[in-house]
This record gives sequence, C-alpha cells and structure tokens, in this order.
Amino acid sequence: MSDAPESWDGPERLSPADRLAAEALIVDVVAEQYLEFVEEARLLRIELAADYLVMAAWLAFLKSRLLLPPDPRDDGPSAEELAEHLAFQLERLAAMRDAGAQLFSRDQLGRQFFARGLAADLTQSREVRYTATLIDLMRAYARIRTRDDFRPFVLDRDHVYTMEQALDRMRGLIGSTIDWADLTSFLPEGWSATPMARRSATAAHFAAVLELAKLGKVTLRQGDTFAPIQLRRRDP
Amino acid sequence: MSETESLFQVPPMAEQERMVEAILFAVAEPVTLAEIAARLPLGSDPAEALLHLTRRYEGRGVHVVRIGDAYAFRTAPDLGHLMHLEAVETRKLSRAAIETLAIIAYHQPTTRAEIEEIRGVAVSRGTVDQLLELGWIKLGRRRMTPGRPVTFVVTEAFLDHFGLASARDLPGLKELRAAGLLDNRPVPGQSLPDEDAPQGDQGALFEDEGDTWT
Amino acid sequence: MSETESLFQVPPMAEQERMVEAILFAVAEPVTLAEIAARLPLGSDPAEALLHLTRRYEGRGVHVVRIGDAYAFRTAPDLGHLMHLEAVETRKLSRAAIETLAIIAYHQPTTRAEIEEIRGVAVSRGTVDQLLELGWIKLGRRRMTPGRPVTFVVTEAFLDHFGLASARDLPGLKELRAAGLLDNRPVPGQSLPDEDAPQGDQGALFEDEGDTWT
Repeated sequence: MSDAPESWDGPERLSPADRLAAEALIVDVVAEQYLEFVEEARLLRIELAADYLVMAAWLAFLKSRLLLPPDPRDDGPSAEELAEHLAFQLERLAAMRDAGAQLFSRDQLGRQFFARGLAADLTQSREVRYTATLIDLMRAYARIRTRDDFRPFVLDRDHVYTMEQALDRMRGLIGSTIDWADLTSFLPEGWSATPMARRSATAAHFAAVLELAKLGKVTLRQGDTFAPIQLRRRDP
Repeated sequence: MSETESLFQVPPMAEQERMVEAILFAVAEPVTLAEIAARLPLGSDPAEALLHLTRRYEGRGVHVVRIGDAYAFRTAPDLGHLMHLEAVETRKLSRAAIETLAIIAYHQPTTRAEIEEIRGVAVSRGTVDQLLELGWIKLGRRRMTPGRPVTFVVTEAFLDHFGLASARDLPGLKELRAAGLLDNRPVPGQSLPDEDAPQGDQGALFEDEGDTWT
Repeated sequence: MSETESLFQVPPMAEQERMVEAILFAVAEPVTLAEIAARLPLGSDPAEALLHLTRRYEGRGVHVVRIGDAYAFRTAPDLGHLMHLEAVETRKLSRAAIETLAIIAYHQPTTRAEIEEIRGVAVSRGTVDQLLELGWIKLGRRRMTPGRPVTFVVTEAFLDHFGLASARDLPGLKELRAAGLLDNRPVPGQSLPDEDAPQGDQGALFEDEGDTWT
C-alpha cells in the first residue's frame, strides 16, 4: 500500500514533450465529447447554462492551440499553461459550488434554529428611531439621477477642450521636450481650475499625444499603474 | 401501559422541559398548554415540563409568566430598567429625507440650494433638521459664494450606520445600474427609463461629482 | 479598592449574569459586547458574565451563540422541528445566487470582476441585488486597482443565518486555502493588476475618475 506512490510512473516521469502529447490527446478527446454534447443539447433545444457554453468555447480554443504546431514567434501562453489554468478554474468553481451547497446544508436561522419570537414586548419609554439601509440610500440616489436623464438634451461646452485644440497646442510644444516631462505639466493655463475643465483638458491632451506617438513624433511612458504619464520628443 | 406509550418513545422529562423552553422562546406570542401539547411528542406532559421550567427560571434574568391561560418568558421586573434603551420604535425615513441624505452623501459638501436643484423640489426645514438630529449630517464650511451659504456633509455616524468605510465607498451610478438598482423595480407611479435608452450624457453628469467627495 | 468601585456598587457576578441574560433574551438581533457593557452598571465584567451564561445554557433548549463580536440566544438546532409553524419559507435562492454568495464569503473582500472570473459567466444584475437585500452581503472598501471597483463582503446577518461565529468558521475554509483554491491566479498571458503596488501617488492623473469606471 505504502509503496504505491513510488512505483507509479506518474506524468512527472514523462518528458515534457510526452506529457504535452498525452495531455493534448486527453483534451482532444474531452473537447470532442464536450462539443458533441453541447451540439446535441442544442439540437434537442435543451437550455444550456451559460457556463457550459463558456466551457465549450474554452475547450475548442484549447484544442486549436494543441493541434497547431507552436509558433516560435508567439510569446503568448502555451497550450500547457492554458490547460493547467483551465483545470484550476474548473476545480475552483467546483469547490465554490460545493462550498455553497455546504453552506445551505447547515442549520439555518428561521429553519433549524430560531431567534426570540417575542422580541418586541418591551413597552417602557418608547423612542422613535428612524432608520434607512444602504439600499434605500442608493435607490433614492438612483431615482433622482434617473429623473435627470429626462432633461432636454443640451451641450455643455463651457469646459470642453477638444482633441483638435490639444493637438494644435501640443504640436507647438513638443519641440522643447528633450527630457521626459509629465503630461499634466502641458495643460493650458486656467484649465486646472475646475475638475470638469481639468478632466476635459487632460483627456484631450492625452488623446493628442497618443496621436503624436502614432505619428512617431513623441515617445510615451508610464512607470506603473496610475503613475504619471510622461512624454519626450522623438528625434527622427 | 397504554398503547400510545408503547408505540411512541416519550422523551424523558428533562428533554420535554428543553422542548417547552425552546417553544416559549421562539413563538411570537404567549402559548397555551394545549398549543404546547400539540407541538410535543405524543405522551408528553407539558404541564409538568412547564412546572420544571418555571422553577428553573426562578430568580433568573427572565421568568416564565402566565398571561391568561397562556405562558411566556418575560424579563424579570427588577431588570426592566436595562431594557430602556431597547424600547425603540424604528421607522423608515421619509422619501424626502432619504433623497436629501443621498444627495448630501454623493455631493458633499453641498448647499441647500444645490439639494433643491438636484431634487427639483424645495427641501423643507424639517427634513434637514431631522437629518441633523439623527446625527447623519452636519454643517460643513460655508461656501465662498455670494450669501456665503452653509454646506452640509455626512458624519461618522452616517458612515457607521450604513457600514461604509468612507463616503468614497458609495457605489457610482454605473455600479448602481449593474446591481439592478436603477431599473429593476420602478417606483410605482414613476416610470424609469429603458435600460437601452441612450446613456450618453449620464456618465458626464455623474463624472463632475467625482471631486466633491473626500 | 479603586475609586470607581467605591463610588458605584458593582453587582455580584451572579447578578451581572442575570442582567446579560435579560438583555440577550429581550432582543432578536445579536447584541455586541460593547452594547451589553453600555447597559450594565459601571465596573461590571460583561465578558465574564457572558461566559457564565453560556455555560449555564449548554445543553438547554436555547443557548448563547457568538456571531461576529455579538451574542444572541438561539434555540438548539435539534429542536427545530417543534417550531415548524414559525419556520420562514424563504424564496429559494438561484444557483447563481448561491455560487455568488459562496464566492463572496470565501474570497471576501471580492469584486464583481473576480466573481465573474471564478464563475466563468457574467453575474446577472439582480443576483447581487438579491443578496444585498437579504442583508447577507454588503459593500466593502473599494479595491485600489484601476477603476477602484467596489468590493463585497458578507455581513453579520449572514453569519447569524448560517450559525457561524465568524467568517473564519466557514466550512472547509482551511482546506480550500491549503489547496490554493482561494488564490487569485491570473489567466496565462494576462497579468492581473498588482494589488500591492504603492498607492500613494496613484491618484495623479485619474484622481477624479474613480467612480465613473466600472
């Protein structure tokens, strides 16, 4: 009994190529069967849960990855990595389903165990306390804002800086950007006063420098998520 | 031995007492002996079990008391003062109050005039007073505009009550929509827009407020 | 003897236990230790009194349960059949809602995108709404990643409903964690936003947009 694990030539004893071939074969068979099943279900007009269809798409994709010879220039994930991740996803989803089932198989309040039924029998010194839940609050706000959707259409252009304006402006300014400079430092004067104006100007200038980068006139960089976007003149 | 007793296993008296205890606790009104009997296994002796239970709770924080021909747990009279805080009646906030509160939470600091502009109706003094009294809003800095109007902001107590870490944690309009709060349940007498209606300028509307919450 | 003790008569422990008993009996909702302390005379030891009370009710028809940092009397689960008249017929949750609830409970705080990643399908509007309305989930802090999405966490009412003393007591939690099934693993070829990234300066460009991204 105890020597079983040692004597077993598991997949880890196979060469990576063999393993991949074995996995490819398994995935191929599974995918084939799965796709057949989905097709049959479709013909029988059985309503399939969306996750069945997602799975079918996954398997079809995986199968195509496994059947095609790997492209040496492709630095995307290997079929093996995808297969591994799919296995993880399936296992995790199964675990969550199981956890949900376990949760609902527990004793529950109001079913197997109960709270005090006569909780409201306290009549001394009554005080009125107003209450509201977060849902009430959000509903109220949603209600008000939705009402606003009905206002007649108007263009609020006071604080709008257009991409064309920004492009014109930036074309004149990039000549001096020999060193890296923050995009925000290029915002025109007076356009940082209100949030709306600042956002509009920022967006317009961002779009403008993207356009200039596309034309090969500037280079852009961003150190990290949320980090400042920087730009520099690109010398031909 | 009667036929009933031989057919059904009658639980021991201690167990019957446990059962009566649970019933008196969970049922929302005083229970008669007959009602208790109907819930206990056949052959039980509810009167006897009730007697044991009553004795067990003598001198405790709650007692078994008889009300008419029914029984219930009641707080020991000498401890009634502990319950003073409990004797509260909770009422839902009025629609005007909850809307006003929502606007202050999402737009703070905001003035009365702004609240009225967003709600489209005048805000009664009582509504603001009520929210102030609840401790959910307070006065913020005066706005540096003509007339120097007072502004309102939400309080720590507000965040506490609604389980929010900060006002920033309030969901945005798109999140409200995603949660189904915008269109699943139209308020009676008020039609909400179609889900697929153009939403172009709504994002823009909401966007402007980003800055005002901190 | 401290000044407090000499000024106020601290009731004996047996009396404190009676008081806690009366308070917990009076309300249906769990009461926090702080709330109990606020009702007891100065110098009392509510934690100790609770301990005595919990022991006293062991094996009885009702017992003291811990829910988060609060306490309540609940009937013993083995007597549930006696209360069939009180049993509330709740609407059966959909499979999607159960899965979503489980994912939030085991992965909390978690975002809508993460729930969708795990389930492999979009979370329908209404599912989250339903769980919010049941009071089983609530909004947590926003995640400091692009878009600053809101997160969801389970509530005390959730713990109460499923008889859990804390979220750490979720069934199988340790095993799932040990098996790596609660890890957030990115899809190969896609990198997840780095959640440990420094958050100090991230507001620079997108400071105001936080709420408009979903």
